[in-house]
Amino acid sequence: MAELLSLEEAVGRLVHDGDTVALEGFTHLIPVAAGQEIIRQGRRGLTLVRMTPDIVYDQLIGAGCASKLVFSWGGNPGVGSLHRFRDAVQHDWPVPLEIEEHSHAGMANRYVAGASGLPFAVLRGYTGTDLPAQTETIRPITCPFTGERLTAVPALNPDVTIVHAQRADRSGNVQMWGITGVQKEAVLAAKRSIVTVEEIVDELEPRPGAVVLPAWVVSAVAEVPGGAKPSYAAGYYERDNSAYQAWDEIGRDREEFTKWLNELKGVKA
Amino acid sequence: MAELLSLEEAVGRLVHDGDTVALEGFTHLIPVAAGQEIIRQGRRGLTLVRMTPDIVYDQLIGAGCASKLVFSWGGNPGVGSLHRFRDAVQHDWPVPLEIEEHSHAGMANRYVAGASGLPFAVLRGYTGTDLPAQTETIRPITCPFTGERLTAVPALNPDVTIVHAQRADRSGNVQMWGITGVQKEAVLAAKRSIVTVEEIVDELEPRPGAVVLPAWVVSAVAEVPGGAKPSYAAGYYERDNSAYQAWDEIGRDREEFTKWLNELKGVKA
Amino acid sequence: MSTDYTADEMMSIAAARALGDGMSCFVGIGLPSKAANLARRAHAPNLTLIYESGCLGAKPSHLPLSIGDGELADTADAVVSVPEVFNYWLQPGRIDVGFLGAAQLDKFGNINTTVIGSDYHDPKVRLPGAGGAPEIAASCGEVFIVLRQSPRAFVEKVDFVTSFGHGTGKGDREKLGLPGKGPTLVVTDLGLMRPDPETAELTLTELHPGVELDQAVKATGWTLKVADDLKVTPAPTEQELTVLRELEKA
Amino acid sequence: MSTDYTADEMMSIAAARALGDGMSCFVGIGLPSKAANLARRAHAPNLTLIYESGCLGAKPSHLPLSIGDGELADTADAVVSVPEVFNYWLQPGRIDVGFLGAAQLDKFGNINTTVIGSDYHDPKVRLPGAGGAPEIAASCGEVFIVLRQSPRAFVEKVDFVTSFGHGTGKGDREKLGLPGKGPTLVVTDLGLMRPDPETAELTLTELHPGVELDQAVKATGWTLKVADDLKVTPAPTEQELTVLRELEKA
Repeated sequence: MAELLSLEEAVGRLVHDGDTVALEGFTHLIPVAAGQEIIRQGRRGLTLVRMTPDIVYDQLIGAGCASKLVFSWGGNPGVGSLHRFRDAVQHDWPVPLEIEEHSHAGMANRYVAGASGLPFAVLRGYTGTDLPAQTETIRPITCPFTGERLTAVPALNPDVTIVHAQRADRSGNVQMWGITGVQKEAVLAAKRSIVTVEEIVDELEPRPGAVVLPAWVVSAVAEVPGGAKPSYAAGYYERDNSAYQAWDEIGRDREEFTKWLNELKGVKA
Repeated sequence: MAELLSLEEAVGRLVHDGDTVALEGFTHLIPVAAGQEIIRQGRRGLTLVRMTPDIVYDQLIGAGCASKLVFSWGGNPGVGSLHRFRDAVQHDWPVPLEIEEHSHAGMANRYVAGASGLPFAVLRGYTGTDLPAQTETIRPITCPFTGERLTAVPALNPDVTIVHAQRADRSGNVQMWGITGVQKEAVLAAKRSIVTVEEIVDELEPRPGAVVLPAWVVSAVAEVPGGAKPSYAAGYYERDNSAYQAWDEIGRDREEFTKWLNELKGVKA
Repeated sequence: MSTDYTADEMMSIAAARALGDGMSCFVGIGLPSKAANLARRAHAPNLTLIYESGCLGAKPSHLPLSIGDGELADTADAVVSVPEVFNYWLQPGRIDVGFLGAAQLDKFGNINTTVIGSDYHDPKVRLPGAGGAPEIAASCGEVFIVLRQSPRAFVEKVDFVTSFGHGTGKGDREKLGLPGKGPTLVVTDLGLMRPDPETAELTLTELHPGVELDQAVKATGWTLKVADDLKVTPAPTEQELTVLRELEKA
Repeated sequence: MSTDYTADEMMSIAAARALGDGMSCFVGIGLPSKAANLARRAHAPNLTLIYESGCLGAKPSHLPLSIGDGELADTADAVVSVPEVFNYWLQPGRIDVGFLGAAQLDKFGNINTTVIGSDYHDPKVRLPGAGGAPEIAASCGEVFIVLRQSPRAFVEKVDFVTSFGHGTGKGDREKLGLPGKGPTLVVTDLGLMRPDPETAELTLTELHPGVELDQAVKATGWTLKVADDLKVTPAPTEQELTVLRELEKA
């Protein structure tokens, strides 16, 4: 049953060195504040999982929190590359970063398998591409009825999944709407979960297109207004496109990045 | 792209003798009027598919439309048995009825596979039960990563799926809400589909919990107010529990049933 | 007098008592649904009810007639699709208790709701079939079963295993890799049975007040074993009866 | 004069023209999204746009910056989960056209968005990766690709096959059992290429007005074949340019 905690407490209790951690979000509702709290608390050796690692993953990687990234598309959406990610892959800076690379369809199905308590998922995917040669977690499987060859991918079951949502009630039931991506699956696939929300309300009135995560599948809820900035939260604030552009300059340069990182950590000190 | 047709025309054009036909609905929004139109038009040799065949399936079976039933729970919900179904299975009346029997989890996953363009689905199911010994479409499958044994079931891809929904717009986009069961999957899995609706409106205003089927995955929409009676349509009418009870008396007796059937057909003559 | 009660009322109340507050329960229709709704009203306000129609956290104000009543959707925390309720909610073992009925039950807690008679293709009675039960029985943390006791219903060996209980005895579930504990409690109109810790055979552990041991033995189609410390179920309280009767009236 | 236009404008307009009214199109971000939105405004009001963020039938009033803009969800016929968009909508082959960009493209229409350089583990340039493209390229009825032409982008053989086009030539897709036709059109700032019907090698079939053949040949990293009946793309109409410029401004 979900506990209402501060973000600091939630990350402190639920995210440990060496954990496999998914901070999910598909352009919308990215749990940026939670990612930066992980940096502040200095976690190390994380296996980070996300379909679309963007600037908060660039920050986590640049800060040396991660030793591995499992992903399907790593970029600064609408801007370009993730320079800290590139620097880690190409020059082991600040620490080496192992990668496990999939397609979106594969990653989405890995979360579905995880949420479903199955060890693997089946899809029509990766055929003819060079990905299976590089990624051990893509294997063939044969249909027991038709003999047809398909592709299997193993379940993803993060130690902890973190997502951001618009609202929770005081019991910890969570409501999100708009583009909700793979967040339900990522939370249900995880052993533990943290949801940061724009606000905690007395009652979650029903809304079109809303996804509800009952309190009994969430470990902790933390009220963090603006916790998805510079991404957006439908009904609350718009995407700050200039912040994504500005990140390109910061992320491009180790010194600039280090300055940014010290400031981030300084915020707490 | 969905055509707006009369129910008579839609069934006439899209449901053929020998077809595999799914009329789906989970207590709510049962496409009863469409099932009775199939009886009126005298279809024969149908393979009927449904998770929860209830009284409209009893009627189709008693009328001799079906040669096979694929299902997971056949009963008159809240009342008892389906006597026409029993009579067909136990005494071949009016024609023999072959059965292919699954669990709900299996059937639901068969539709999911069908909707997903996959030949099969994987689940943790049927273990230890006597169902696999009777049902050829339940087979073991091994996880290519863990070696674990699981169960595979083949995709269901009906020739035509029929569902009932609350609304469609004039372009044929369909909206349903409340308990929507496996209807989206059943429509997406089918080669053709008919949706009967309570009303056709100018615009589908967004509603909490609504499922939308875009017009381009529906073959025909027919406006049939009350088309789910005696089941219910949330926002339109309640379930007529007495009609389900009354069916017990009619369905129990071949003569009573035949009288009922003649009346149904007479309605059209 | 208000503490007069029927055997059916005793059964529903005893079944309801087994559900603790804060648990999650996958609810079969009929007797299980009555017991689960009674529990939520009487002593377990935070019991989460899950129905296979896709209703998570339903809080019906009156007893639903089917697993798909509109009231279940209207009062639910979330309504999800039927594939989702089985795949994301039941299958991973998130749900504490599966609460099931049965047409036939055998001494190892195996359930038959498929056919009566030994020939599947030429049955004496064709029953409705499996529904959600096989996977509920497999995947929930534990399984409670509620049904009226009679020698026709309580048989040595079921004609057809629709839902696996303890198979042919202790250890069979583990051999098959079934995650849940399987049936841990059977509630009838006469008393309670639980699997023997050594053999998994259903054993009478409690009689309802006023029921003779002999009645329970005669209403069982196998030689019923009786626990050494056979107890008597506490009689329904006035509050339990009041809540049950209000629920049935509403 | 209003019929002056840039090479990029010509590219977007030529790409948009390829999308017919009533089609469904799985839209990649960037140039494909611009072309698809232009088509919907200019000549194909019933073009259904599908974005991998789960937006089915999006009708954005301005150009989305990412595949997950709020505008896409607000204007969509339905917003579904990301697993659903890939499993229920893309995978079964319901979608007519997949519209993709590329970092590198080879003469058989194979796409690379993973790494530049021959060593995956020590790349010259690490690109963003696959995203939805491998399955879009596999499952859509056909694939259109739009990107600016240069010898670095148009290579004899891609360093990494992220998304399969025609492999090593005609018949490779059939051998692998890929359902869609694969790339049928490449639109660049210089002209159009289509796979040769015999060999599946990308062949120049149209030059944009004012572009010399030599420019196109020099901007291609393989020995570019030219169709016997090489045509000239019709110049953008005033209406096309007006709509495109409004779209970019909005």
